[in-house]
Amino acid sequence: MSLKVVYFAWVRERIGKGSEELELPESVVTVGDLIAHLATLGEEYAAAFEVPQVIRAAIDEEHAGHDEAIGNAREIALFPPMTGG
Amino acid sequence: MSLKVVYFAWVRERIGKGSEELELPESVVTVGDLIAHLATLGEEYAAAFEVPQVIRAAIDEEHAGHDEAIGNAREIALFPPMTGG
Amino acid sequence: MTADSTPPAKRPVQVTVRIQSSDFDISDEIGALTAGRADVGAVASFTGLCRDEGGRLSALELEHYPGMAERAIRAIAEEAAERFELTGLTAIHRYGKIAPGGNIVLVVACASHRQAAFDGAAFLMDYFKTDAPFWKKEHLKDGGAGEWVSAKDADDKAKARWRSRS
Amino acid sequence: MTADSTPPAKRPVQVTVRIQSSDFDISDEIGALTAGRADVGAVASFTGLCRDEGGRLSALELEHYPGMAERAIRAIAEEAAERFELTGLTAIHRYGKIAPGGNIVLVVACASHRQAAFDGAAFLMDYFKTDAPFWKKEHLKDGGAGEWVSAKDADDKAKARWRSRS
Repeated sequence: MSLKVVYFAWVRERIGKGSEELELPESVVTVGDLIAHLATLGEEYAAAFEVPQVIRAAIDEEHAGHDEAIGNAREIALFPPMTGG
Repeated sequence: MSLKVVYFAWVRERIGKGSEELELPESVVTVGDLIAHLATLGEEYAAAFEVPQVIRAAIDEEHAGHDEAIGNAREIALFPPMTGG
Repeated sequence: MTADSTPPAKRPVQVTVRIQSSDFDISDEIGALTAGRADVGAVASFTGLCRDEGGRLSALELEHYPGMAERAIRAIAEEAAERFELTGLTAIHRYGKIAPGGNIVLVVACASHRQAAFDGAAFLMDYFKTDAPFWKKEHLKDGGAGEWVSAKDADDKAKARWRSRS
Repeated sequence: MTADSTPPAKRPVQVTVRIQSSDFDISDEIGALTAGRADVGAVASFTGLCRDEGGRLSALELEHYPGMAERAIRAIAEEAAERFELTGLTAIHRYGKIAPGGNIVLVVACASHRQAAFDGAAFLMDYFKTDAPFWKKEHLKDGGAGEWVSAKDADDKAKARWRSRS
């Protein structure tokens, strides 16, 4: 499975890039699985996802919980809690 | 006792004037007394004060209840409930 | 470093009250409360306009008690500024004949944070409705004599909620 | 007479959402929602500005998720317009570097009556704070690297109150 993953704010800064195309192992089913998988990809990823529960996600531009299935999503976004307004 | 009394909105319209100087009998002590006294001054006053409890008052430009004493006030205003804003 | 150890002196609260027949511009009024300041994070405003009530009205005519109006509104505005820790507050109420679509009243409340700004503006509007010495008379489009607008129970209830909270 | 028996058709609700780096003018935005209408009696607005936090900051930098931001805000704005029976609603959120005193966000809610206008503006601001995909980074006046602004518990609570009411 290939997926576009995009990062914002300090998640983006720690990983060092704004987006990437990733091949995911079969074992990655939910958003939470994706975050746990990313955290194994290197020091910068480990730093970005060291406290997984603060990470917010969107599947194809809609807010999504960690237990939601990625399914056939085209784009997953991972970011800190929002501070707009 | 001589006093300036001012009227607004439909109180003013029913009485037919915006203000007047009045000589008040000794028996007029409170705002409520004043309203009851005015209601006896003629048809137009009776029409203005036919439902005394809806009339609002100000003593020297400060809101005042019907039981407040007129004392040495310079100006009493009588008017319907306000509809500003 | 200096910024942390010696915070800048607290700026005085700007309270402006105007009773006028002329119109106002909200950008100008907000600008007057925010220009040259960097401590205002939140500006809440309320503008009240004349409605035609489904095509029935040609205008509203606003009568007021000149001496009392500015004094009463200023007293309430200063209470609001202190209660909600506002950085600035402007209240403008027009009088005279106002056509549908025209401005009647403006309140602008500035604060560091948004809840205070919203509360300051809503508080002042609630008091405007019940305690400011203004009266509205309808002018009808068909030329008939209009009625004086009646005070609403809802306005008294809206005002009462501030009392129960304090 | 005709005015009573055939009330004018209900005007469509105007919902405008813009994500932009340029500034906005509140008079223009209110004018766009009220011009030529006589059914708008109440306009509530909220403007969020950049504070310097007691002289500490030289700017805030706003990052956003372009595709999602406009879609998410529009969904919330349309929900607010229906829920509070608004006649119009405009939401503008800026991105990029904004100096202290500069505008960040504007919400304008129009309705026939004031409570709906206030509620519409406050509701949208609460959702902006928690659900709109924007992030603020501080730039320090002393040139040091700034922090990303942390989300506030108070904002989540402010948003939750709308849920408990519905």
